[in-house]
Amino acid sequence: MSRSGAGAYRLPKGGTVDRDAPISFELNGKRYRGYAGDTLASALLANGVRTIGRSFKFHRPRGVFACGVEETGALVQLHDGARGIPTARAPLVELTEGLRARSQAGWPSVNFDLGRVLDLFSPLWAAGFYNKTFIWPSWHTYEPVIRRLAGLGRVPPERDPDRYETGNLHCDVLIVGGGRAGLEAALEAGRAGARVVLVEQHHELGGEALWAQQAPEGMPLHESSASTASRLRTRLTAEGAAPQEWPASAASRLDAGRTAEVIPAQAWLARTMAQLRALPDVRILTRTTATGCYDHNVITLLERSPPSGSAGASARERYWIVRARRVVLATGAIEQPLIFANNDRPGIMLAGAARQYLRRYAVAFGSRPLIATNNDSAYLLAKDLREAGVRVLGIADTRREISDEVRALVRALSIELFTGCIPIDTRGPGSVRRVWLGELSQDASGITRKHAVDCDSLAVSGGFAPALQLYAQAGGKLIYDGTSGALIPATPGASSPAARRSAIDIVGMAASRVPIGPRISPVGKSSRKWVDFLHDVTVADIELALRENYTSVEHVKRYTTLGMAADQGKTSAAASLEIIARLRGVRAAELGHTTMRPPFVPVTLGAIAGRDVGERFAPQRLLPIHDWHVANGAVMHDFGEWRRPVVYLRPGETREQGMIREATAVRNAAGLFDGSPLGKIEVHGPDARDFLDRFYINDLSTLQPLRARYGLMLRESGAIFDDGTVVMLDANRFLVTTTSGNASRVAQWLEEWRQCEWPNLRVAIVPVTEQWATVSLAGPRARDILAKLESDIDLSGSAFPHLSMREGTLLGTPARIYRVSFTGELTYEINVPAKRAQTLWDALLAAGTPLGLQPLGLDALLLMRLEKGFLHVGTDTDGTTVPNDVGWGKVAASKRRDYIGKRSLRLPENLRADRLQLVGLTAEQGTSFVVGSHLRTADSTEVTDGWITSAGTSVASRAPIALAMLRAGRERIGSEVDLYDAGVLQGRARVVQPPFFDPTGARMNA
Amino acid sequence: MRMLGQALRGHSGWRPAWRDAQPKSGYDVVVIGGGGHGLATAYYLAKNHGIRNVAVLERGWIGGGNSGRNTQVCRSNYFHAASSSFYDHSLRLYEHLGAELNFNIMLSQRGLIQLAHSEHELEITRRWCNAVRMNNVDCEMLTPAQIQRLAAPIELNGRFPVVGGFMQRRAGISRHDAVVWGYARAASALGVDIVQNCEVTGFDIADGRVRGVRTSRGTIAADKVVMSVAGYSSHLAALAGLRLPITTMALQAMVTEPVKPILDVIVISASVHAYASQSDRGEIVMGAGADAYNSYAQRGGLPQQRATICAVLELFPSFSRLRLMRQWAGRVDITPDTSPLMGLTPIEGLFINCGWGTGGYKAIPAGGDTMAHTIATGVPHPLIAPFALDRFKRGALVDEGAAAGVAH
Amino acid sequence: MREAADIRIAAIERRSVWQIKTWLASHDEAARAMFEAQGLSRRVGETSAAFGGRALTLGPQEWLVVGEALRLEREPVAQDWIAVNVTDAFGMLEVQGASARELLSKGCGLDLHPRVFRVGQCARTRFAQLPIVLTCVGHADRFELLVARSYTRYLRDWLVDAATGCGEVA
Amino acid sequence: MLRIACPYCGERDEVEFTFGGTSHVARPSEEVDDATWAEYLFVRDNPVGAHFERWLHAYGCGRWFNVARDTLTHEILKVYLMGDPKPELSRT
Ligand SMILES: Cc1cc2nc3c(=O)[nH]c(=O)nc-3n(C[C@H](O)[C@H](O)[C@H](O)COP(=O)(O)OP(=O)(O)OC[C@H]3O[C@@H](n4cnc5c(N)ncnc54)[C@H](O)[C@@H]3O)c2cc1C
Ligand SMILES: NC(=O)c1ccc[n+]([C@@H]2O[C@H](COP(=O)([O-])OP(=O)(O)OC[C@H]3O[C@@H](n4cnc5c(N)ncnc54)[C@H](O)[C@@H]3O)[C@@H](O)[C@H]2O)c1
Ligand SMILES: Cc1cc2nc3c(=O)[nH]c(=O)nc-3n(C[C@H](O)[C@H](O)[C@H](O)COP(=O)(O)O)c2cc1C
Ligand SMILES: [Zn+2]
Repeated sequence: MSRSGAGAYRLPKGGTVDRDAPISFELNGKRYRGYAGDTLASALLANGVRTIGRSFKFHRPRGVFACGVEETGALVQLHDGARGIPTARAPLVELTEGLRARSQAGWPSVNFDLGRVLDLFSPLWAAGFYNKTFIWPSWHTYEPVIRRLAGLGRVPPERDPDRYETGNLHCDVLIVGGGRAGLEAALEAGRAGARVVLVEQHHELGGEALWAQQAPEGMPLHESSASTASRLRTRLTAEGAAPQEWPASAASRLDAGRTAEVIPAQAWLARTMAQLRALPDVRILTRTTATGCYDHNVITLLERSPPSGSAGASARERYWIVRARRVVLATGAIEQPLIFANNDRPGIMLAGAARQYLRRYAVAFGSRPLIATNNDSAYLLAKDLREAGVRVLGIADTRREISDEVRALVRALSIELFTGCIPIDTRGPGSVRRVWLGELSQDASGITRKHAVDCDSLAVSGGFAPALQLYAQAGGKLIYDGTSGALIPATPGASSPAARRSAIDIVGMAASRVPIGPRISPVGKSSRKWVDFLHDVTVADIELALRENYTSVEHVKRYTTLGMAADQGKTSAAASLEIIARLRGVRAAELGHTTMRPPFVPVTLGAIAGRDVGERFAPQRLLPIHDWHVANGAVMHDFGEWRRPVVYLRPGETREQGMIREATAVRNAAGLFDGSPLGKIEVHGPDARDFLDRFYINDLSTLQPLRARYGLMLRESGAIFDDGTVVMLDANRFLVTTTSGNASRVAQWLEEWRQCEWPNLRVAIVPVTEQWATVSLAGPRARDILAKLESDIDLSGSAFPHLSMREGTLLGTPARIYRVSFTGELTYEINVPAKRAQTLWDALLAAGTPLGLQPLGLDALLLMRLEKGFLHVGTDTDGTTVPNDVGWGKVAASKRRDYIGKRSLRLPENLRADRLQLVGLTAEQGTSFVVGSHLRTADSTEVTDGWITSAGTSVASRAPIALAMLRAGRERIGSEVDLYDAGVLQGRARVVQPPFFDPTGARMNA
Repeated sequence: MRMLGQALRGHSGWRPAWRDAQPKSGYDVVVIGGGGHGLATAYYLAKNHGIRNVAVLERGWIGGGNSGRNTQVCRSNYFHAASSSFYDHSLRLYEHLGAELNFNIMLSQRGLIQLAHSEHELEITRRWCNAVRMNNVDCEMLTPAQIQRLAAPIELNGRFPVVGGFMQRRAGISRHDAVVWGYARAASALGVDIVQNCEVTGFDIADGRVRGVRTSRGTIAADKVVMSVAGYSSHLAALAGLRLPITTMALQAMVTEPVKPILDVIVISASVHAYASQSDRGEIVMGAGADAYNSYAQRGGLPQQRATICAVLELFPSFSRLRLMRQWAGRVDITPDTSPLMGLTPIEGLFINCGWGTGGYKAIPAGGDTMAHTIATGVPHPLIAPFALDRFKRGALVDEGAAAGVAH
Repeated sequence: MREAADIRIAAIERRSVWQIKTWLASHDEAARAMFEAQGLSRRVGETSAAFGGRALTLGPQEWLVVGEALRLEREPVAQDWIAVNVTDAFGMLEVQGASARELLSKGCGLDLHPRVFRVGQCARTRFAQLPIVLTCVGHADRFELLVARSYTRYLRDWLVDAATGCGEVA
Repeated sequence: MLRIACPYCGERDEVEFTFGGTSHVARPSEEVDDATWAEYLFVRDNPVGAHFERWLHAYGCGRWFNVARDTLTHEILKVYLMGDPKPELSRT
């Protein structure tokens, strides 16, 4: 064994690492060397680093256990600072220059772990421990200490500097798994002309074939299911997923391959890749894991970018959403451990993993290894170790019956074989130093003899569990199979509901069963036999759960947390079923299994969100003259998706001062308000009037051309939905306005009724909110200012009165001008095509500034509408307010014909006299009304009698004013109510009838 | 110290937490549904009313419904007085439940912050907070700076800036499974039969009175039957000839891999549409909306998963590098006003306790207590009178969403 | 993944857009006559030449006509359909280049494979969370995006950002 | 994620659609009693299995249409136009 270069356990030759490209990296501040092509795990193993992390509950030392996503021991915190990654699995971390990793869960350090004392007390920390203890005086007293011990990695403190993306894919066939089975399926489907996407979670294709080479001839490794290729082919063709004919020769290739020519894996891979590349519609994604299988064949993928180190990569990770007509699972199988006392020590590793480290990375996982298995696969490890010059201390096989081929192989290797033997205990300290092997009794329920083997490492193979998580996610039923000791499809093939619904095929190793012998040591302390390594769940925990009647597998899971760690039971589910079944004396197949759910492997949240973070979390809408507002001191706030000016600040002004200045300008001269988000809908057609009349509480049958009617629209429940005006242009054309927030909701509401309820009405609904910019010119000088602009519209009060509308031209462009008012002042609400908004705005300012015109923000606008007591739907009303609550009861009741919501107004609750009603409040100078304060009347027996919905200080009178919803409010006009905020009586208010300003409306009617 | 003794004896002395009973031919009261509500109802029937000849029939395993898959938020800061009174009764029962049941339900009253992202929302939030205060339940407004102190990883200046919020300090989380098991254990000890793998498939009803239930394990007679089957309420009610105003939907939740403590409070945002807390094991538990359509699949879809995660990252951008570990869903029973349906039905002797939708975990103790009272006396407990089935006919909805903008 | 290639994202100005709607059910005889007379396609997702512009069939009763300085008011407006000028309601962006389909597929779930979404096809869809109308207008991977005016800047910024990694952006 | 075949636009992602609840609900006249009106307002079908419901292709053609969908498996059993009668479903 080479003692130089990148690690003492690195073999002098072999593997696919690049020995000419050494890489240095750190674990816990200590420097090590590896090679390009290494993973963090392989490089650490090469350097003989055994203890890498600490276990979750008992803080036991843990090392590399696997060579893939099922890793349970080698979990590290990667990188520092903002680029930190918690709980990285070392076998999946591609080694890069300068990589820094830290052990996790060690507190304060891996080698001296304070949490380790927990292990000494582990009998105390049995499953359900928390439920039985820490009850006095209360859990909260103990919680902070317990919490500190929990968790593995750390969340980086800063914002993530990396970029992520999401993408969409469509294909005829999605193949999950780039092993031999997957590549051959891709070739088949691609040759048939199908659009194919193949994904492989590792950075290299080939799966097991990449490193396993061919099995020695005549040695059947797996009992494979029937002709996967022909099944796949038939299905693809039948469902039209394969548009072209399948070449006749392809029919048997996949199956034939099993026995046909034996060529080296690398050569086979190169040939296959060349063939795949020649196909036009085959897309191959490496470093890409299929993580979720959702309804209707939608599959999610997580793609990792190569760890280039260069900042050029556009995204660290990418989350793909694939819509596939068929899915082929060529996901292989996950090797399972053996269960015996102290089976969790560093130095104990899955045999397949040990073999991968050997063949791919040229790393020996130990120098004096022992092998324990219950199936044929581990013998290949023995062979490879021997060929690499490592002395194998022996192979323990839990089976008694072992095939002649295997026996011949062992003989050829001259390795000692212990048949019918299982490891029963190990000793450290720390990493494994000694293994006791026990000879199993005939029925494997006890041992007849035991002996110790001093070794420095132990490879275990407890069988193979097909990786069918995605199949189960799609609704496929799995059942425990006694022969292979794993979960397999309950109804194999096309007849299963999942296969039918989701069109899933399972091929290759994922579809096969590897027969196994016993895997659980019948002796040894059950509290030291780990089942779920990541969550520290032992056989004793399962025993306890069952004893306490937590017998369903779901209860066992929740009581012990088995299978709930980040690996989601990839190496514990199968064995735990066998253990539960044995303890309960039932067949494991009767137990069912816990639900497998997405994701298959943990997925970075940032990747799932992709670019929909920060400013792109939600779209933003800009006003037609947004830039002008920003350039002119506007304070912009969000109102729904819109960015709108609340006030235009002058230097040194506060928001309040600006608001008062603007409102004063409007009351004295004029203001210019950008109301473009106001909802605008055209309703055309011979039945337009009839149609609209079904939505408003107001009678539209009497509406005259060019007149505007204010109206309220209800939900079918009777609650106020929206308010606005309806204008009749002519018998076939109506214009509807809505509140800004409801513009698209109202349009959609009208469409829903048109399409679903009244399809025979001849109406067309055209939302035009965005077509027209809306600029409100309000104030006593409004007419004078507008008159300065070139127009064909007569602005005189008699020709163009309040609540009417005119179409014409203004500054040479089409304009629709309304006389409606939200401030209580004479107002022209001018609509021009949006691209003309700036021209109009500039012209009005130029004309009006000399007369005192100022831009007007929402703050001042809303204050002035408060003075007028105008209803603001959504502020004064909520989802329970009906017309009578806000003074529209008579109108609503007097309309003869049916309209949406009408019937609900007669439900008893809506007729009660003690409902909340909209009133005004005034108070002494100095009182400040706070929106959201509650009211209590003197004689009240209620918890609350209402609340303030809008409040401010009148510009006109400087007095505090408010609108409120008050129980039986209209009856209480003239009385006083108490105000409460933060649970404290704040003062009193007088109940009044709004408005607070210009009660006759003379100003707006001017 | 029982724990220590048991530890030394290899935990061999622990007894079954509850008896797995064989169903008898008849009971005084049959409770359908072995979720939190059903088990608590049985417990309080036995404990408060001396009615011990009670069976809880569960089609699968107890706690396998929503009670065993929810995000554990317990609070009583409801807008409507009827609601906050009821839920505060529940929270008070929770506060002593661990001791009462001698089972640690891990109630952690770490506080819950409800965020406001605009001035308008802040006003609504204040109205809501004050409504809670008026009802003598704790609740206080917070400034952004206070929020940052309580929840360090929160981003105040995101796309949806945090302009304030309120907090109920007594709100918290507790361990859902423990609540179910604790009630089961205590009820069983008082003589209640807990029958798992027993699905109710029909009712015996004569002259407008319930006489018993038919089950996958035979017919069981009872003059009083209560349905507390959450998402299956419409289905079961139909077997009794009733149509309920309930829609069953898949409500989703998800967890990240466990990390060291980073978030000590529960944070909810209605307009960003997500909430998050950190469990004692370290996972960030995230919840949000339901998939938009009727579903009994007990499985969540993709759009809601993405929406929730985007929302959580909007609130906590530094969680970007955490990883999602598991995503699941429950069948929730949503009423038109998102308030529960509790009490009598038009069929004599048949009671309902459902409509808990997205928020009935916190209600388990009070739901059990008041239903037990209602069943024992035949008169709806005053706290649940507002939640009667006939409120819809009267138009007397108790709609948190409509009034406070946030349901749940 | 494809080699980096040029992507051009540009605003298109001075185009006029008209909305046509009818209340006739598309299977009506009258509707058929109307479609034929005006050159409108009734297949949702198709475009046709009409009113001197390109008519996009968005729904069974709905079209957008895109062209230069269209004046549909001048057309004799039949009884059963109406036309409304919505030129200012939209922003229009053009995405062009070899990576155009790859870029666009980041924003929406449409199948943009050249065999599936061909020249002359259009679709209203959800793109970058927004409702947009996407038209494939040229053989050389040229697409037009119509979006509500207020979202135009958001969409443009979105596209530019999404083009990171798609090659040279113009 | 559901993939719904809009009768006008073809198969699209769930996020393009808005769910509209049970279909074929008749709107009563305003003459009916409170109980009937409340039933119309608040009570909808909620079956385990086939549900006849309406969907809006909000981000597409803007049309409402009907879908028969299995609420347990989410399988879409049938898509049909607004106004079409409730179809017979032949279950396999
Ligand atoms: C993801 C998610 C998050 C949630 N988060 C919260 C939260 O943070 N806070 C909160 O307060 N609430 C939350 N909830 C809601 C809460 O979980 C439920 O309201 C509550 O658990 C309901 O309890 P239950 O006993 O009524 O129903 P369940 O616990 O669902 O119990 C009903 C039982 O009835 C059984 N059953 C059904 N049909 C039959 C039959 N025919 N015969 C026999 N048995 C039958 C079922 O198997 C089930 O076990 C959440 C729910 C979900 C799904
Ligand atoms: N004709 C034959 O003889 C034949 C045919 C098929 C397989 N085999 C043999 O069977 C063995 C197994 O082959 P196989 O291809 O079934 O399995 P494999 O283990 O070789 O390949 C499975 C691949 O799927 C990947 N994978 C698993 N889950 C994934 C996910 N969710 N997302 C992305 N990638 C995922 C794994 O990383 C792995 O590379 C090999 O030895 C192979 O040679 C032989
Ligand atoms: C508060 C909470 C925390 C959870 N934490 C975990 C966890 O750490 N690991 C895990 O696998 N599942 C966790 N789950 C999810 C459960 O495993 C399970 O998915 C959920 O209870 C629904 O049950 P089901 O998936 O068996 O249907 C958690 C669930 C809840 C409610
Ligand atoms: Zn459509």
